[in-house]
This record gives sequence, structure tokens and C-alpha cells, in this order.
Amino acid sequence: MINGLNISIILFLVGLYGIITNKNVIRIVMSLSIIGNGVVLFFISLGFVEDSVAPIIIPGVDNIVDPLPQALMLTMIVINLCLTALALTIVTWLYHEFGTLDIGEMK
Amino acid sequence: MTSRIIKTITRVLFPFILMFGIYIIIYGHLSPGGGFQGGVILAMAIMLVVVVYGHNRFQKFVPYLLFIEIVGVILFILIGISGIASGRQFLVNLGTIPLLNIIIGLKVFSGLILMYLFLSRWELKND
Amino acid sequence: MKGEIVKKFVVASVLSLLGIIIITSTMLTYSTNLTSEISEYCLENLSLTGAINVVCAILLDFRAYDTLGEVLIIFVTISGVVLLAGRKK
Amino acid sequence: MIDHLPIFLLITPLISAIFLAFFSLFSKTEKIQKITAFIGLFLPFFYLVLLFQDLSNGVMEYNIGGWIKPFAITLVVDELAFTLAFITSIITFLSFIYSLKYMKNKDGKFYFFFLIMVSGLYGIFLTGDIFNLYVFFELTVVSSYILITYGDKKVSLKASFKYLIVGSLASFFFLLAIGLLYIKIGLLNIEYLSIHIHNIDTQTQIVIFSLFLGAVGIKAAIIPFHGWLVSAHSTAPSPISAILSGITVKTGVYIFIRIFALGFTLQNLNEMIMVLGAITALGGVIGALVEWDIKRLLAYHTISQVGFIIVGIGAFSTIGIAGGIYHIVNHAVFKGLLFLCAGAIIYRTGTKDIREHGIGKAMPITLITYIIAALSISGITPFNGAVSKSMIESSVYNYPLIWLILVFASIGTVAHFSKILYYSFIKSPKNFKKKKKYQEVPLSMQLPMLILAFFCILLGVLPNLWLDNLILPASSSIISGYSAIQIKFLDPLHILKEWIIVALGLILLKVIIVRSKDIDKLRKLISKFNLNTCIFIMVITLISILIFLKIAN
Repeated sequence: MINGLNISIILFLVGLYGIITNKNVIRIVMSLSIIGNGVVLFFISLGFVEDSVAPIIIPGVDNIVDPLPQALMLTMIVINLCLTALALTIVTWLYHEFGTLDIGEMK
Repeated sequence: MTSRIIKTITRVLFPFILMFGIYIIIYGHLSPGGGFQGGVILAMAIMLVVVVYGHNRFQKFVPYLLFIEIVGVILFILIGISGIASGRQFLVNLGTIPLLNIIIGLKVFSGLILMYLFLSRWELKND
Repeated sequence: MKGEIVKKFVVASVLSLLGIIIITSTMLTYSTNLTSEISEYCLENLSLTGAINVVCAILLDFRAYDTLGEVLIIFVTISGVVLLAGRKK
Repeated sequence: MIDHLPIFLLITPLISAIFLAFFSLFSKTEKIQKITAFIGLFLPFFYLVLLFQDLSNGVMEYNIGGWIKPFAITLVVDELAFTLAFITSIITFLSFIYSLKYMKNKDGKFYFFFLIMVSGLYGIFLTGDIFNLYVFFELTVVSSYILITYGDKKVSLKASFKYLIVGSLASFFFLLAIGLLYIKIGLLNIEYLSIHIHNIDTQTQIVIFSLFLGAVGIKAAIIPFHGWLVSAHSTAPSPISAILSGITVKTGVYIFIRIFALGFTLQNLNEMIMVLGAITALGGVIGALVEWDIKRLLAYHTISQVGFIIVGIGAFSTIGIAGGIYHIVNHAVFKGLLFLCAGAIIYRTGTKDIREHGIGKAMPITLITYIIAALSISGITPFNGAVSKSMIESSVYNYPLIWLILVFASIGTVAHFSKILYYSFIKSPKNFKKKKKYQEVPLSMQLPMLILAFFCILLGVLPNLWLDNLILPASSSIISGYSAIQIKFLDPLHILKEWIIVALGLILLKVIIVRSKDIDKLRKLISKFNLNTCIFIMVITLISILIFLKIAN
């Protein structure tokens, strides 16, 4: 039962664990991107078709992987990148304003 | 970060990464790849140089990069409206896939470099 | 320090419970053949787009509207980063 | 001729945003930027009026890219999408005019993000494709993170960070649910999803629905998922929090309606949603009990009003859903007005704490508009809140417990808004010697407030104008039974009930004032919740929803 779909759900939960237990702000941003990668893995393994190749339609190829989740995931990866970039800019300002990176002490 | 070995290696590697990135963008719709991946590879080529030679020297390129961003979005919407001008719905493809690839490639390229330049402003002034 | 470990153990067990519920109730497996109708439609009309790489064809032709939204997201994030990081300290 | 109205509606704010960015690169003068922003926000009115005529002959579809329906991304303009797009254009245009004076010292880039957020909102309400819904929702949410940081310095950064983490968590839940739907049905068009959804096995349907509920719960701030909303909406600048509370929370409710209309074949789903809505309504009011900061109080009341809407939709009867949708419209109007009044008070007095206000008669326009908004939020007869609240309450008659919770919530609402009225306007401020003479806010801030107040009255006095041609067809498209309901307007039973609620509210106010000491103790307890415990509570609620649905089916 170890297939990409279940592993990505576990990856999702690992990221969730990271967000809940961590105090350091940068660690929270990192576990957020772990969750993002978990969801990307989930979508990619959604489209996987056993013993088939990448969706480039060359005359000799007939069994290809489902291309749609891969196209959706290109959009998704870029959005995760933008979220992480924005979060890190806000983290730099948080450190500058509050002096600490610990979310509990930011009063 | 400024030892001679690293500088010579970047001078050697830089053109190859650049060419590989451009190849991925232009041949995106024929071989595995596309606008996004090619743009990232291009950005990595420039990033290599910016990291090794210090980011302060490259801060003056920021207005040009912002200009690329805005022109990229304007071109994308113009292509969309060209679909309407041709009488059919918005974003109808009139053989414009390579052009869109190049636009997205340039956007992701300038976006990543801008992100690095602005986030690196907060570095402690050690080098 | 002891309270910290207990708290982490509780969180870990709650999350693994959530994982077990989702994994057991969906029982997902890899598909053996291409079932999604959208991909079949895209493969049929691929010749209209002129691209061989189906992922690129979907991204830039069949679902170009998604890519428009996503190009906007890059644009907004970059100007957001430029604005926030550019503010005087 | 294919009419391209839906696309023009979405593109105009975009093009003006891009021109604004172009101008801000070269010329530093603010004038051009404000004019382009004005054009970008004013044109959508014409498109919407034209759309309204086309809407009369059936739902409009627009396939992007020229592909056929279930495989291309289609823009669907039905009554529900039209009402929300119309309300968005009104509220965003008015708070743009309001922000001309209010954001005087901030730099020009503010309007760029403002316009992108507006085009994101139009994008959400128009798409008929579920992944596209995610992309445009992310566009709106990203631009609202940046807009929040325009608020007061330190606190808004922390609120924006918290909102970013919780918001992207909601998007990841949403994506997981889309993935599960795609693996079972292989389609992404919402209309075709609702056709094929019944042949998914119930176990997966349970997981899909609870993941969607988790995502929408965070976006629409249903009670266990509401942690982020209060700090985000209270620290944002007032015109932005007017839009956040008025429209962006409504996108969560809109997505909830679209998903709920997919037609999940699960038993007693409606009861669970109604209970969640009732808890949210009461929880928002209890949360507001301890607040002295005017904007945090309004943010808590946004949560409780969303609870009313969720109950209305959970009732899944024509009157319930019509009441819910009509309350979305009303809430956007009077909550936007309340935030603009709060902004006017803060603009003059500088402090957010209502105990230091004591404005008295110095600001007549703000006083009048505030009273109109307060009366309509607590649902007094001639104003718009009464119509939709009575519809929601009458849709829950056969669930007495939920009806009782809703009544308690409206009592709390009356108490809190008379508390603001009493402290901000009537009572002199705490330290008496600081009694400054406040003069009225400039005209460009008064105008939006007066227009919104006029809408409050118009929606309340003439409900049938909106109900018959917009709200009822919208609710009929969700449930097949279209029974034209006659709003029993001005019937004595409702008025009597309202005045009882007002009386009880004033008594509750007396109790709050007398016992304000131990309320501060309660405040300490509530303020202990930080980001980690909020998300932990969300996970626990998600598990309990999953287990409840598993037992019930």
C-alpha cells in the first residue's frame, strides 16, 4: 500500500506537525513549503499510469502519463514559491520590528 | 565567497547554464520543459554570478528587471485580447505557444532575481 | 522540558489518527489506464495547438486562463516583495 | 457575435493596475495613478448593467480559448455570481473613494494591490472551473496579505503573517479535495462535477466534504477556524478591512455554497452545518464581549454574521438559502459601512479604544450613518438586516435549539452595538481633561458612508425589488423547488420579537458595564491563543467532523 498518494498525505501531516509544534517563525515557513510539496506529490501521483512514459507525443509512444495534474502542478509550484517568498519578506520585517524570531514572544 | 577558484568556475559555468536555460524556454513545447523551468534555470545562471561577485553591484539593475515584469504581463494580456480581436473567445491560441513560453520565461527569470536582490539587502555587511 | 515532549506526543498522535482516517477511507491506488476525459480531449485536439509536449499545450492553450492568473500572482508577489523589502528600515 | 462582457469585467481592473504600475515606475505624481485606479473601478459598473440585461435570458456561459464546455475553463454568470459581483463593485468603488483621503500619507503602490484584489474577486465569482477558483482565490489572498501590512506598523505584520500561514493551509486542504475529486471523476468543471458526484463511494465523499469544509471553514472563519480573522481585519487600514470583511470573507461563503450545491449524497449533512453556523454566530458574539478595540469588535461580529449565513444555507430550504444569500448582500453593505464609520472615528481621534472616544455631537454624519448601520445589523424592521435575519430565523423554526442560539446571538449583537454607541458617542472619554473638539471627516469620506447608509435603507424597505429578480432565482438554481415566498413585511410578530431582543440587549449591556472587571479576566484567557493552538484546534475539529460523518453514514 506504499504508493505516492499515501506518502504525500503523510508528507502533508508532517508539515502540519511542523507548523503546530514549532515556535521559530522560519521553521513554520519551512513546514509550510513541506505541506506544499506534499500536495504537489499528491497531484503528480494522481496522474501516474503504470509503466507509461512522459506525455511527449512522439510517433512511437502510446501509453503516456495523465498530463493534466502535471500542468496544474506547475501553477501550484510557482504559487508555493510566491507564498514562501512573501512569508520570508514578512519574517525579515518581523525580526526587524520585534527583535525575536519566536512567535510566542512577539507582543 | 570570493576565492579565486569559485570566481574562475563561475566564469566557466555561466555561459553553459545560460545556453541550457534558453534552450529549455525556446524548445519548451517540443521537448520536456517550458517557460517556467527555463526561466528558473536562467535565473540560476545570473544568481551564480550575483552571489559570487556580491549583490551590491547588481542593485542598479532593479528598474530594468521591474520593466521586464510589467512588459511581460502587458504582452500576455495583449495575446489574450488578440484572441478576442480574431473574433473568437479570449486567449484563443493563434500559434502563440512559443511566444507565451518566452514571456513566462522572462517573467520568472526577472522575478527570481528581484526576489534575491531584495532579500539579500538584509544581509549583514560582512563581505 | 517534560511538558514539551508530552505536548509533542499528543500532537503527533492526533495527526497520525487523522492520517489513518484519510488513508483508510480513500484507499487510493495508481490508475492502470488513462481515465480522465480532459486528457483524452486534449490528446485528440493536440494537433490544433501545434505543440508536442502535452503539458505545455495544456498550460498555455487549453487552460491558458490559469496561467494568466498565475502570471498575475508572480507579478503581485514580486511587487509586494519589492515594496516590503524596499521600505526604509 | 460572442459578447465578451465577463472577460471585460475581469480585465478592466487588471489593465488599470498594470498601467498604474507602469506610471509609478516613471512619474512619481500620485494624480495619474488615482485617475487610472478610478477608471479601473468605475467601468465595471457599465459591464454589470449590460450583463444584467443578458442575464434575463438565462445563465451566460463563456468558454475561454474556444474549446467546448466541460473541457475548457468556462466563465459562468448566474444570478448568485451576478449579485456578488455587483455588491463587490459597489463596496470596492466606495471604499476606493474613502481611501483617497484616508491613505493620504501612504505611497501610491496601495492602489495597485487594491485593483489586483478587485480583479481577483471578479475572477472568483465568475469562474466555473474548480482549479481556477483556487488560482484566483490565491491571487485575492496574496494581494490582501500585502494590503494588510499597510496598517499600523508592528501589529499588522504579525497579523499578515498569521493570515498567510492559515490562508495557505486552507488552500492546501482545498487542493487535496480537488485532487480526490479529480481522481474519481476526471473533470474539473463545477457543473459537470455536480452531475457525476453521486457515483463516488460515500467514504471518499466524506473525506472530500470534510476537506472542503476545513478549507472553507478557514476562509469564511467558521468558529473553530476563525483565529486569524480578528487580528487580520482589525489591523488592516479601514477601507481595506471594509473590503476584507464585506467581500473577501464572502468568497469563502460563496465557495461553500458552490460546494454545498455539488450535491453530496450524505445523511444529516444539513444538521451538522446548521450546528456549525449556530456555534459561529454565538461564538462571534461571545468573543466580542471582551473587546474594547472598535475594529476587533466589528471583526468578531463579521464572524457571527457569517454564522447566520451558514445556518441559512444549511437549512437547505428555498427561504433559508434565499435568506442566506440576501444576508450576504446586506452584511456586505452594513459591515462595510460600520468599518468606514470606525475608520472615520479613528481618523479623527487617533485611538481605537472606544473608551477614549467620547465624540458626542461633534461628528453628525458619522453618528447618523453609524446609527443606521447599527440598527440594520441588529435587524430592526425598516432596515435591511431585519429582512434577511427574519428569513433565516423562519427557515430554522423546526429546530428550536438552533433558533434559540440565533436569538441569543442577535441579543448580543444589540448589546455590543449599543455599547459602541454609548462609549464612542454619548459618554465623555475616560480622562475628562483630554476632551478635544473633533470636527467632521472630509467630504470624500462622508460620501461613501452616506451612499452605503442609503443602500441599507433601500435594501430594507424594498426587499422585493432585489428578491424577485436576483436572489430567488439564485436560490432556485441551488435547490430545484422554486416556491415564490412572500416576505411577510411589517407583520407585528416580527416587530414584537425585534423589540424584545433590543430590550434584552440593553439589559445585557448594563450587565457588561457593571461587571467590566471580570470581563477583563476573561479577556486574558482568550488572548492566550496563539498560532499553534489555533491550528491544533482546527485539526481536532476536522477529525471530529470526519468521525461524525462516518458514524452518521
